[in-house]
Amino acid sequence: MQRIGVFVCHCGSNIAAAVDVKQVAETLKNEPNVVFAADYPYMCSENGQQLIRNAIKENQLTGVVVCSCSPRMHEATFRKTAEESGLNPYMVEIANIREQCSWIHKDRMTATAKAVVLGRAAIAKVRLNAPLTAGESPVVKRALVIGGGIAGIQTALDIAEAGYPVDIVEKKPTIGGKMAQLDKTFPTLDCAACILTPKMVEAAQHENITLYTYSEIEEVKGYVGNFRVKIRKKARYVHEDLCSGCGVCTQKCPSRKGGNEFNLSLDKRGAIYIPFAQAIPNVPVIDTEQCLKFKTGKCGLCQMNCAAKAIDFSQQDEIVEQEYGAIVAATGFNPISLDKFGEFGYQTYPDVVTSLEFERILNAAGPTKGHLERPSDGKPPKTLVFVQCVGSRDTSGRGKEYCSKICCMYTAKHAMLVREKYPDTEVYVFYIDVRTPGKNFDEFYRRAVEQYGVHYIKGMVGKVYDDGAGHLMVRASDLLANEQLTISADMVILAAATEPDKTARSLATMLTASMDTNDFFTEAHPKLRPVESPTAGVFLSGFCQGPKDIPETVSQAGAAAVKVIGLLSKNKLKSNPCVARSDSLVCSGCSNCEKVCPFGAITYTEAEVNDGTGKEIRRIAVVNEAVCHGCGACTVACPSGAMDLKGFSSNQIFAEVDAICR
Amino acid sequence: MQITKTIKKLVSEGKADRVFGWKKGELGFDTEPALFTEDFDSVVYNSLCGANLCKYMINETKKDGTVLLLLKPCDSRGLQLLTKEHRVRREKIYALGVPCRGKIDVDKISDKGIKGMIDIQENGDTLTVVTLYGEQTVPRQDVLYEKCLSCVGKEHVGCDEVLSPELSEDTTVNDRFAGVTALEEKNPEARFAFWRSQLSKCIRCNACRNVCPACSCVKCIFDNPSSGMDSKANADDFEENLYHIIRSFHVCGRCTDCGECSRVCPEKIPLHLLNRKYIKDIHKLYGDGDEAALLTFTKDDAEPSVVYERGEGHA
Amino acid sequence: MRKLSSDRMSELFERLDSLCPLYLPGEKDGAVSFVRYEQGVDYAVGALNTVRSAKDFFFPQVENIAAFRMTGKKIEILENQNGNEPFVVFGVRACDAASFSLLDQVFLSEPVDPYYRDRREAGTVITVACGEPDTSCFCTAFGIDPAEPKGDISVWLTDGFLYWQPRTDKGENLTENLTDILEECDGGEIKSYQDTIKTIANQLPLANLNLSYWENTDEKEIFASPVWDEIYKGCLGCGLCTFVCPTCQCYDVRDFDCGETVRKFRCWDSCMYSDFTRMAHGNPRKTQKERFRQRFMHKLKYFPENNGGLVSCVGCGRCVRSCPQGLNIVKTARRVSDD
Amino acid sequence: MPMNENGEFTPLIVAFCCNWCSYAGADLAGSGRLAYPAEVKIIRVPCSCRVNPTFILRAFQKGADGVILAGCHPGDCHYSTGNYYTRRRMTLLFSMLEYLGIEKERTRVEWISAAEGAKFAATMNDFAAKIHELGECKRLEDLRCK
Amino acid sequence: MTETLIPMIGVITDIRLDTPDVKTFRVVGRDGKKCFSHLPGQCAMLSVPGIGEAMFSITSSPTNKDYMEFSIKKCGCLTDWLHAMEVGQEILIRGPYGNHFPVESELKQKNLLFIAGGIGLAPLRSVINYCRDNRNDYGVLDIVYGSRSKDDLVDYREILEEWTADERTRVHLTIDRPQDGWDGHVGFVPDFVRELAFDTDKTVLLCGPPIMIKFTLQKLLEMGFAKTQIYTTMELRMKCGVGKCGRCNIGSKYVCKDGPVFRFDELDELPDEY
Repeated sequence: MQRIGVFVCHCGSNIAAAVDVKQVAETLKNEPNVVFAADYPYMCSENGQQLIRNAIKENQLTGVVVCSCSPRMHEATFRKTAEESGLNPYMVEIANIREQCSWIHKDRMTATAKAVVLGRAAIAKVRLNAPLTAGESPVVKRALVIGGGIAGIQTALDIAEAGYPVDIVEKKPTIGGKMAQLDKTFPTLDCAACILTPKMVEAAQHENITLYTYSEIEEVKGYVGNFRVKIRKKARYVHEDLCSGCGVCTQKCPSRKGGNEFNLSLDKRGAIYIPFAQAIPNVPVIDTEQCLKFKTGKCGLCQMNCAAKAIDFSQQDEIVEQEYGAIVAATGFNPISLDKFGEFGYQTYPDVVTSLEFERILNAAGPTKGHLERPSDGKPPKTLVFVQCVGSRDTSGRGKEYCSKICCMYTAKHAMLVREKYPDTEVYVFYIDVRTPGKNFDEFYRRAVEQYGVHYIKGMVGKVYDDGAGHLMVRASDLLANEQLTISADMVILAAATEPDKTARSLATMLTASMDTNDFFTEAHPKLRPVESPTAGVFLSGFCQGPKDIPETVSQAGAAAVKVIGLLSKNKLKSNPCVARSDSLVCSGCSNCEKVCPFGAITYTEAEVNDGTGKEIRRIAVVNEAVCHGCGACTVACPSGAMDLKGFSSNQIFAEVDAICR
Repeated sequence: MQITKTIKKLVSEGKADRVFGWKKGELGFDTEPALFTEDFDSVVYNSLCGANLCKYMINETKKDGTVLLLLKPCDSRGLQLLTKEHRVRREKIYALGVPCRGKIDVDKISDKGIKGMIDIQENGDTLTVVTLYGEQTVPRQDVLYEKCLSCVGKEHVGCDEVLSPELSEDTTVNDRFAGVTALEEKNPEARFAFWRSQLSKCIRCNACRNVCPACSCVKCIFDNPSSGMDSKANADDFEENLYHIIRSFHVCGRCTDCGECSRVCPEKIPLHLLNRKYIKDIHKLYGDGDEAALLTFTKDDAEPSVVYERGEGHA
Repeated sequence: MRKLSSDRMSELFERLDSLCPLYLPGEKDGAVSFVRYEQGVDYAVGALNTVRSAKDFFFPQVENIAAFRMTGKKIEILENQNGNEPFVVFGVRACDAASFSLLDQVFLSEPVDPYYRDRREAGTVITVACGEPDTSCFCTAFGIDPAEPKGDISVWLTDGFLYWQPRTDKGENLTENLTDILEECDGGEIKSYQDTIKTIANQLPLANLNLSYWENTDEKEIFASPVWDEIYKGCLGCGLCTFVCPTCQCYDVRDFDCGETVRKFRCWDSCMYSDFTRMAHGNPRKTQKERFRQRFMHKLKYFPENNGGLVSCVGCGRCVRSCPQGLNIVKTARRVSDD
Repeated sequence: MPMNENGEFTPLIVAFCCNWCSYAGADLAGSGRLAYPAEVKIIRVPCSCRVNPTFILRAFQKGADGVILAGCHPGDCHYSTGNYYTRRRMTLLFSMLEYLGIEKERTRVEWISAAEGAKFAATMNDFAAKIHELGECKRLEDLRCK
Repeated sequence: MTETLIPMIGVITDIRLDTPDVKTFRVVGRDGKKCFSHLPGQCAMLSVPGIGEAMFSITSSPTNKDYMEFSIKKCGCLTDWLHAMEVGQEILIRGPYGNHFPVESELKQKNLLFIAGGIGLAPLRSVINYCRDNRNDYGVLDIVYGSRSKDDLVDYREILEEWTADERTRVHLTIDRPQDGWDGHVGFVPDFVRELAFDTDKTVLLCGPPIMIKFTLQKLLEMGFAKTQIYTTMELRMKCGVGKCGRCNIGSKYVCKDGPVFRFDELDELPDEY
């Protein structure tokens, strides 16, 4: 049986003007279990709090009800007050008689009567309150960044700089990601490699950063502060620690059939290769699909020529287990496959390329050494047609409904670069809208139009075809002129829509992080918590959360790093004690609660229970209190009522309802 | 009998060591669920085997060994649900689907004024009812259970083996949702009167709950004094409403529409009309995917105001 | 004995209802139950038995016992006004009428249950002989004669006439008020009607239920019978059989918080329910087997032991008809005794 | 029927408000002194998805005349997905209540953000007006509580 | 006897903390008098509206004409509530229920051996004090009482100050495990009973947790006691208290009416379902 104290605040005249506070205190004093009731001008003042503290001690109160302003205002204050007198802070309930009573009801009788009812509801609730203690769990002071593109690198660097060890896991043989494949960056036109490679080197050399390249996440267990991750280091067949990066092996390799991924297969590479000159680590990898040694058992030229004895055909995948306090997803993006967009002839005509391919064509380290040559015959193109929104903003179901965000700007960049280097070309850009909301973006676009004379045509390309004489013809509509156009083009460059990397989906499952229908990671709150996933301890960096350009990616990467640093700086995590709790005697183990939990806080275990009819092994739900946020979705999904929410238990809410409806 | 042969074969092959099926009852026309460890010749399967056996598996699979379970098409969906919700150990069951051409509701025969019934013989589409006063014939279709007349389908799901599926017959004559639609078309006062009249007959015997394959909770909230919801008796009309509203809500998205609730009700309350209302709404609002409707969502689901905006007497 | 032409039955009902509230079997939404008589309510003459038994009149499913108000440390008892206004039930069958004497054994033995007693005193029972006992009937196994039902007044409904025989003072008193419409007769007319009933009753498949094993075997021995391990298997653990049974009388006493007051009420309970005997630290009847056994041991063994051999069953056949899984007392009694 | 001193029907309305949006919206209505009837009594829940249909039925049992749930706008849930479940649960439940003949205007779900103090007050005013129109709730009451 | 199911109001006039989880409550009617008279071993139903109702042994002796006492262990909703009560609180009480120890017949002039474990002393205390108050009607009283620890011995003060004062009463205390400040016997009750090697001329009254009863009975039988010499009292899910609600039966016997006091030979005839 509780001993409850009721404290009615005047809030100066804020409450007292509309509510007869003395009467409220007196009426509530007659409620069962109430042993003390008082009113005071400012309950939140030091004197008011002292009044509460004294009353708790003198009356051995086990529960406190404060009738005052909104709990959103002073619940924390009064909980602390109670704690100072040795009462569990969760034995305090607030009756909101200011915002929800005195401020909105003018009639004194009405407001007083309502204040009494609200007080009664709070008393009814506190009668069923139980002391709650916030759980604590230690924090492993190490972070994992999944993805080694600019987002991952930046996040890792920022975390490492703050003094915490951080591991980057990259599935490709090198870090660098998409940005490494870019030629110039908009709107400044500085060289991507020039600004990225120093960061790559920095990441590689940082004492707090460990790189796991050519590696994938195998398994994620645990929860915020205590993730246990298995990383699969795929066999490179080259020992990283022995390899000097001389590159002799790559030259000696007789196989030359492998498409060079870095150049999007616009040229070929050996079976043993370093993705690109500035790759980090600068260690080759063997493509077993192409390698003669693997295919036929004969060859081994590379091994013979390796002075460092780094090549090992018998190397196996290796599983590394590591514990982390926080995980950052930075899995990036890819252009979509254009299989469904036959009208652009991408599959048919070699001179129809994607923007990313074009990026490589323009790049000095690319397949054409930076000379603008068309893939079919290596001749310099004279007429170039850029098509925007290929698959973006597409509601037909073939592409993506969202805007890929970066295409308008890189197309302007490409057009501008072409026109600057090759003034004798004609460049057309077909667009639905040109979107330039960014610093110096619209200026950049206008330069393309005004200074470089790029022909921007509002309209969509209907078909790219061969006129029979070996000329690519582009049929399009000009919506502004309201006419059909046919342009004979030497090259067509398609701004393919972007999509999250395919591996993100399985990763999200492992992380129990939610994804939207486009497979972008969902943020914990779209406005207020954009770099956190709803799963505690999992953070989002870069394109995997939504389309972003480089500066946005870098700023989000930094933001994610700050969140990680904030988490890792704690020695222990205090969890919200108002979390779900499963009654093992009642739980049927049906898994319904697990299915609605947005945080993956519920797992199942086979446990021995005895509900009075004998011992039995049952499958029962277990709530991980460190992961549960206390939303209560599970409590309604549970038909047996085994799942309840501490601090907002069903019986407490019933009691409130009963008190209000009395 | 084909079933007996199959059972004996499966048991001899070690697929199962006991059988859950039906056996003949005390009268010529009743059957009862039973466990057989031997004497498989006394396993009975005929048109009088209306009971759904899948829920017995909750207790049965706690024991050692494998049970051979006879399942009608509608029962197989119940077993699927129990499996999905981890309420049975599926690996301890050999699920043998048996054909179904609808089951006979003995009460419907009585309702025809036939008294002193002592046996029922089935000849194709005609039943011969043997009574103290002589024999009478009844068209089989006339006396099928309500649940069989609006059957979801005769396809077994998730069985290890289905015996002679070609012997199953579609018995559906009514649109499954016709009863729901008819009620929806009434005005709220008429609906209220209908349900108040029906539900006030309830004696809270809990047969509907205890037979329901979706009501498989270890402890029902209505029986749990600490749930704050326990209500054992029909102490008030409200309790009836509460019990049936909440029970239907708890099986919402999980109900397999096997019709057992209505079959077992001694007061003949059409409880399936509650469950089917949810099923109909789910189909209409969320499509008829197999995932439980309350355990998932889409971002553009209908707002609760669709109910509010619906006109009176909507269909 | 008196009689009345069948076409004047509604007149009789009108008269009875004008004397005090009359209840009789009527159909409601496809199920027959005792309903309050009013104009437009048809007597379900063809229905053999109501879904629920007539015990509800004396031992209702729920009844308020008292209410309490708590203020501070004080408790106030608000006595419950349990109405014991006179009422008449028409159409009770011989089996249900016999069940009352079994219930009397429980509720009218010391200490007397005042709620039951009051209702018993207030109610006048008019029984109706069963013209056509049906397959599920086996009242004759308990010495009950469906052709000669007990009660305050017995009624026979033959072709064309209603025959009326008061049996108790209460019955006589009621008949006094009806002499103007009930004409005197000698009762010889019903003899052949009764003979037909007896002939049918003797042919019924369950009527030959033999309980000698139960009478002559020690309770521990029956209790330990291995048959129990098998026959409960189909039992759902619902309370259907207990709630429709005219002789089941287990109850629970509970509180309901109405806000201002707390109401204490009594409601039916079922020994088939898993929580019937649950205590804080365990349950002596752990599985459905024990609960199932308890129900039949009680009816067929414990009750007779405590009540001079009276079996707590009247053969109404409700459990035979309504058990969803086809279990019932006849089946159990026979299988345990290997009959 | 509960009446005020003027003989007007004073209904009882229970409002379940999620802590993060609607309860804050109610606070904002308060600071803006936007009046709504005192018969609306708010119960704070962490998320609208905490509201069990049994709470709603309990309120009606104990004599409430209307029950309203208020939560974050879909997509804005503090717990990201809670109100999506609320939406499905309540849509189906309300449809069932209507099917049982309970006046559908007695139950409502509204999405009210922390910034929508005015919407909170307007919603409560509108809901209360509707309940005034409907009068006392007879169909889901428990006679023992009257 | 109060009317079936309708309780009367009792007032708590004294609360004594016996052990960390056992309190003894003194109850009188509103008029300050004892609510009803009873016999040793009988029970009463105590309840609090909205909280619950349960059967408790009346621990005070019928010879006490002023009030009744109940020693109650905290173990659930109702008992939690009762433990939080203060003096002056009203509760509901009805009774007395059940049979009683045959103090006026079989037990008369006998040497009695009381064996209790933990809260099991509560029902026996009524008999012990009854015998002490009618001292000439009974022979030697041996009381074997054991508990988990010294602090868990109910009525410890009364035992020390009053019971031991009588020379024809011998108290044998034991606790389960050694403890500072305890120089008495250490060990479990069944073994202690065996060690004490009582003559079999005594009539035994045995009460305690089921496991203790089981083993003590075994030892007693080994020592040569007959089942007809041993009484116990049972507690079993009682609700109505008058043998009508149907849940407390063991075979054909109702614990609330035909019990709670049983002789072991009587229990032997009943099905083993308790």
